[in-house]
Amino acid sequence: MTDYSYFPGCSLTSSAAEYDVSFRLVAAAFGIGLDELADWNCCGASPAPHHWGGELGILLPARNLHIAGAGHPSVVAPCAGCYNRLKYAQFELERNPELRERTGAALDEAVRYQTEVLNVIQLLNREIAPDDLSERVQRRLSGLRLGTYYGCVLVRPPEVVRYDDPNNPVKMEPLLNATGAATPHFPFKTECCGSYMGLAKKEIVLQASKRIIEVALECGIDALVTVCPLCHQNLDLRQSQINAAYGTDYHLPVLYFTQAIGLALGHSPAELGINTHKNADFGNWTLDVG
Amino acid sequence: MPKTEVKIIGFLCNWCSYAGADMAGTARMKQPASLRVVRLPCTGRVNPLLVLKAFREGADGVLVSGCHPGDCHYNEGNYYARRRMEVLERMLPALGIDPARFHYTWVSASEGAKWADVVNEFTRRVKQVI
Amino acid sequence: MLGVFVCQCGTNIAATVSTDRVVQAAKSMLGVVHAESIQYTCSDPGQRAIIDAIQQKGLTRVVMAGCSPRMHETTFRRAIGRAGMNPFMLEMVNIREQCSWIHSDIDEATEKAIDLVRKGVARVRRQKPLQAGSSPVTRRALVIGGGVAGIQAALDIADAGIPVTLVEKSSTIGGNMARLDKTFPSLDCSSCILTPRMVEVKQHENIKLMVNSEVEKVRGYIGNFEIDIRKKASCVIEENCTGCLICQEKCPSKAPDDFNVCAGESKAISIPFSQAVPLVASLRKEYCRLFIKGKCSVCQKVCPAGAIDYEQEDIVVTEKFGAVVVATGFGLYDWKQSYPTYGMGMYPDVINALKYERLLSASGPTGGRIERPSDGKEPRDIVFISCIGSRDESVGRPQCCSIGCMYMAKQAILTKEHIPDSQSYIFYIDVRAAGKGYDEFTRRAQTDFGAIYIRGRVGKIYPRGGKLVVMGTDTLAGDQVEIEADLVVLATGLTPAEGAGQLARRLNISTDGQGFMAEGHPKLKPVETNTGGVFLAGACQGPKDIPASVAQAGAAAAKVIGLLSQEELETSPMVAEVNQLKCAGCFKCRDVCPYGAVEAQDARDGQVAHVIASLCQGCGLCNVACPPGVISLKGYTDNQLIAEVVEVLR
Amino acid sequence: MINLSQTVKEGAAVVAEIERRSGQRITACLQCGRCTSTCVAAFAFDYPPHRLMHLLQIGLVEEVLRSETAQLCLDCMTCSMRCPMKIDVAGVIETAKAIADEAGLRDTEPNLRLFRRGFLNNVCRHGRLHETTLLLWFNFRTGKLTNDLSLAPLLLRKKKVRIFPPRIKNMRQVRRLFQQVNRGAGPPG
Ligand SMILES: Cc1cc2nc3c(=O)[nH]c(=O)nc-3n(C[C@H](O)[C@H](O)[C@H](O)COP(=O)(O)OP(=O)(O)OC[C@H]3O[C@@H](n4cnc5c(N)ncnc54)[C@H](O)[C@@H]3O)c2cc1C
Ligand SMILES: Cc1cc2nc3c(=O)[nH]c(=O)nc-3n(C[C@H](O)[C@H](O)[C@H](O)COP(=O)(O)OP(=O)(O)OC[C@H]3O[C@@H](n4cnc5c(N)ncnc54)[C@H](O)[C@@H]3O)c2cc1C
Ligand code: SF4
Ligand code: SF4
Ligand code: SF4
Ligand code: SF4
Ligand code: SF4
Ligand code: SF4
Ligand code: SF4
Ligand code: SF4
Repeated sequence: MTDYSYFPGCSLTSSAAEYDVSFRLVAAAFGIGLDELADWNCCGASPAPHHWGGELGILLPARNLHIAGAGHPSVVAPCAGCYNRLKYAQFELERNPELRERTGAALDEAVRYQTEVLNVIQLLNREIAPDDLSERVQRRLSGLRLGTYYGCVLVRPPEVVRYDDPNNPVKMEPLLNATGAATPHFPFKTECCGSYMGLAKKEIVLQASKRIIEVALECGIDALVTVCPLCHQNLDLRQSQINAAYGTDYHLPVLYFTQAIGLALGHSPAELGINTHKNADFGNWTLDVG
Repeated sequence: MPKTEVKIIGFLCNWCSYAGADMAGTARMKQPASLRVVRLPCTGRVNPLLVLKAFREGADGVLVSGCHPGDCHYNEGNYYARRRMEVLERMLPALGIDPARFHYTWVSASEGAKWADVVNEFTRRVKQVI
Repeated sequence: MLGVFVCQCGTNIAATVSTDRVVQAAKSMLGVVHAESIQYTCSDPGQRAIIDAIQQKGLTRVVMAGCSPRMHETTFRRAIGRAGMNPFMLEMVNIREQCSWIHSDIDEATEKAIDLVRKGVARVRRQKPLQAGSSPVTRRALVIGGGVAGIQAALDIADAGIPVTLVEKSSTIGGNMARLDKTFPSLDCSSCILTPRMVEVKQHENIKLMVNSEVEKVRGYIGNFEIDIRKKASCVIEENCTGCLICQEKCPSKAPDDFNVCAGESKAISIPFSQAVPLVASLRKEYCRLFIKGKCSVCQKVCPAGAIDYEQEDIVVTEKFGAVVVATGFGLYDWKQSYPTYGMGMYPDVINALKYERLLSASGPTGGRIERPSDGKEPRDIVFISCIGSRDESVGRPQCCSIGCMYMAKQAILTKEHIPDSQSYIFYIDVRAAGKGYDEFTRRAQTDFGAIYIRGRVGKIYPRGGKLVVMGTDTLAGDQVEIEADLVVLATGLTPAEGAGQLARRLNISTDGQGFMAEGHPKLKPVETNTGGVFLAGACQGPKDIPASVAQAGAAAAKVIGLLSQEELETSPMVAEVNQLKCAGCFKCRDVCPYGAVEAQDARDGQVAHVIASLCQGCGLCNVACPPGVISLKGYTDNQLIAEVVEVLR
Repeated sequence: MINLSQTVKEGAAVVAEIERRSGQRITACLQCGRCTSTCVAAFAFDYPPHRLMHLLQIGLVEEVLRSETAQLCLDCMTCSMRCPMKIDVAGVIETAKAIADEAGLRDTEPNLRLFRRGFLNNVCRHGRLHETTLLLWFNFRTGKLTNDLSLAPLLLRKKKVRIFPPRIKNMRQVRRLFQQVNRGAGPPG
């Protein structure tokens, strides 16, 4: 049993609560201990690095890193955005002593920033061998064609996150394949979904996300798999807005990575919070265990 | 009062690095006036004692540069050089010479830009430790 | 009696280095009896000035401060030779490439120039007169690679009466040109102009053609190379085979069709195309059932000429040559790994231009009907994308492919001729068409053949309903654009041929940043290499079209003919020399010498080292290895190097 | 007509500043347009990324600093990943935006600024984001009261929105982080 510090971030405690639930279920199944960081704060998401000079985009996650520094050797941040912010803070603190100084001043002690930051794919790949998962599958996802959608912030900028191939990431695939699901070629793996423009400049999100769904359907994909709550919101929740704007009739399910694995482990869609999604109809594919 | 702040001796092989330095010149890539180049047929001709001699005579830095491993004009001359220079580098502290003042690298005849970078960067480093 | 000449090189040097101050400083250096500054020293009056000074002042050593010795050392050696001096009593000091051109502060640059001159003076004072040696020349040339460049070089040399061996790696000569349909800028049919030349090679009394062969080992030096060539077993007795193709027809084992860029399938025993030279079958063991499973022998049974010999073994022949021409050509950049946004090869209808060339060709796998690979349908909308793996630093390939713009225009023209109601779109960054008649040609693709040129680079390709959506930008319209294409053709960049780096190392020649063979000087020695006696022709030296390849091949041939018309060659006197009286006989020098130039000689008490001057290449490895320091490289003695170091740091 | 001999000179200082801060060479851009080809948001920009790069090349900095592009760019870095000259285009745009902010050029895309400010103020108040109050506040301020309300019933039904804001314990520390940024004059806009 390995223990990790856990940084859920704002989304996983509200709009993406099902991501938190499914992650905890999968972690428990494989004896992965998760200690939620005490008194964590918002990582600043997309607005912080783009406003007031952008430094809050470093300082806010730095506080979380600092808290994590007192806990386990590694901290996991399932939200791709949070992951990116933590990695960014680490990167900047590492190379900028003056920034380190200032951050420390605000925190009343020298900032601890060296805790290893993991995303959820990284953590599960580390703790779960595909063969192992394959053996424990209760509901084989054979026949299900999953489109792995990584988004942009998980792999970019490469020199900061240093994770997977920034143009063609492939790290979700082995575990998904171990569940029996197919992961067909999907050329829009890292195309941006429109990010945080949903409220203020909706047309960007609608057009960007529409294309992702359109191409997924063209590739014969039954459901998209993501690790980012914002992507999920844009692709799932806003699918109805896309349909309204473009006259389309899309109903493509979008799963969190942990939900897909949870399904294979035999959890019901309701247990995993899939019923809270706007699009949860898997067509011909059956969710029955057996 | 001399104008150049530091003096660096460069031992360059004729085929790759000397040609690369020429190419940087042909492309007018500005470099600090710190370097004095000694041309040799091959870095394999660089005797470690010659490097030490340069330090003893007051060189602030010594730069040895030849063809990339595997591209030596004489097949394997730079492999010998590499071994000799690595040993030399390890010995420098014992001789009271900051190893940062010594640099061994490879620049090919086509790498004019890299050459300019090497000179700029090494000069900066030497200035820092001197 | 030392003279120092400081060149101004017009303003190239004089603008940044005060040549007057350098002359002033030189006058006070030990041994200097004459110093002057000259405007253009390499010009006729410049050289005269040096000769006059030598003769009037009785100079015995000369320092020439100017351009790089790599530029004009030979020029000035000759000049002082003409004045009656030993040509090696010259030291060139580089105050241009490595001084005036890289500095802007006059004081700094002048100070450095003076240091360098002082260094040169110290060095040439310790220089001894050297005598260039000579060695006999083998009148026979080797041409490596049988593409159009190698063919041209071989024919030109052979026509001059010099025996040539042409070594080709594959089973036929012709190279990439044999794969082309029609060729820009005149739209000649490629095989119509190439095939007769291939046949000529086969028939030429002075040419020995070796296919399925590669250079394995190279020894020796200019005028006297000794080269091992491995001829790989093809299991076919070349003299017997009549090229009837029965074996290929009957062979049950499929094999990739490299000649057609894998469009269509070939057999384990095959002749790549019907005009192949030699027209002889070759068996590829890695695909043959007999060699994989131990059962078949069909070809042996059906061959009417009894040409099949499964026991055939590789043979290695060793031959002597006086000169070598490298003409190994090019390969195509493999775009699949580095352009994931173009589908990584997942879409069969995204192809490279060479494959398209085969689809256009009447002798190609489709008989000249353009069929897209996925479903064999004739495409209507065809998108060409330029600069794939060229001009792209993000994949480490900054170089321009130099032919893509031209062949895309050609292919657009040919496409229109094949399919009149088709529409070609060409995404370009710049249309590079600098040759004679070239720009007119690309414009004809637009005016007469309706190709639409879109200035911009494509971002992404993805499938939509059996078509390919090409997402790009039209930078002139300033907006994103999208095309639904039936077929996408990529103008992929040129790489050196597979194995070129290895061959270069064997021949001891350099390669450039992209791995192409490096020429001696980009302007003045475009066909020479850094190794005497080895010349370059065609696309092995850099991306090139056919006219340029042929021109370079002719130039390389002229160089070879010039070289091999000499009976004897001068060799560099900068070789190692042993002071045998002090030699301890440890033979550390022999151990390090890459050329086997050190031999043991009997002396009074035991053996001592001796350098065979004709083998020594002057690398100086032995000089450093010798414990008592008694073997030294002439022209680069310890004394000279130490003096340089000491003087420059004064 | 653009008077290039003027713009190039006058824009030089700001362009140099953008180059210095972003660590990118604007001059290296060969105007291939690949950045624009890959950008999911360019259709909503006033200047697509390649044109923005060119505006900088000819010194038209005012246009760049006041551009919608600088505000709307998602910083997704797709363009940076694909640029054949390895230019971090997103970094250039980001830098231009920061300089515009510092210069007080705040008229472009006011809604977006409002959203970002609202988001950060929301975090400053609670330590974590409270989406409900952010949405309500934003819609109130922009006067588009029904924006995204169509999504609300589902979110409520699925218990995905919290009615009451979260609040962390050590708010003092979070405020101090905000103060770090507000050194001196206080946060702009
Ligand atoms: C799609 C496309 C279209 C083109 N269209 C035109 C056109 O219309 N007009 C035009 O002028 N040019 C055109 N070109 C360019 C033309 O193909 C080249 O200029 C020409 O082929 C170069 O000839 P080469 O002899 O230097 O090299 P190659 O044709 O590549 O020949 C090299 C030969 O050397 C052999 N070889 C390689 N390595 C070794 C080795 N180690 N030992 C022995 N042999 C070796 C190879 O097998 C090959 O036979 C086109 C190129 C492409 C890719
Ligand atoms: C502005 C400019 C800049 C250039 N810069 C570069 C550069 O940076 N790099 C580069 O590689 N190239 C450069 N070039 C190109 C370069 O000048 C040419 O490639 C080169 O000079 C061509 O050499 P040539 O011997 O063929 O012709 P030329 O230099 O023109 O020599 C021809 C000679 O023949 C003589 N002649 C003419 N007619 C007769 C006759 N009937 N009988 C006897 N003699 C005759 C002429 O008087 C002349 O001396 C440049 C050209 C120009 C115009
Ligand atoms: S000798 Fe060299 S430096 Fe002098 S004029 Fe000639 S090219 Fe220029
Ligand atoms: S090997 Fe025999 S069967 Fe094959 S082509 Fe030659 S002669 Fe014909
Ligand atoms: S032995 Fe059989 S498989 Fe092999 S080449 Fe001959 S016919 Fe083909
Ligand atoms: S020749 Fe044309 S296609 Fe090829 S790299 Fe140059 S510009 Fe691009
Ligand atoms: S290394 Fe020196 S001492 Fe030893 S054999 Fe060679 S020349 Fe003689
Ligand atoms: S210099 Fe010495 S080591 Fe080099 S080739 Fe000559 S004899 Fe051999
Ligand atoms: S970073 Fe900005 S400009 Fe670049 S692709 Fe993304 S949205 Fe477009
Ligand atoms: S992709 Fe790069 S080079 Fe091309 S236009 Fe954009 S910034 Fe310029």
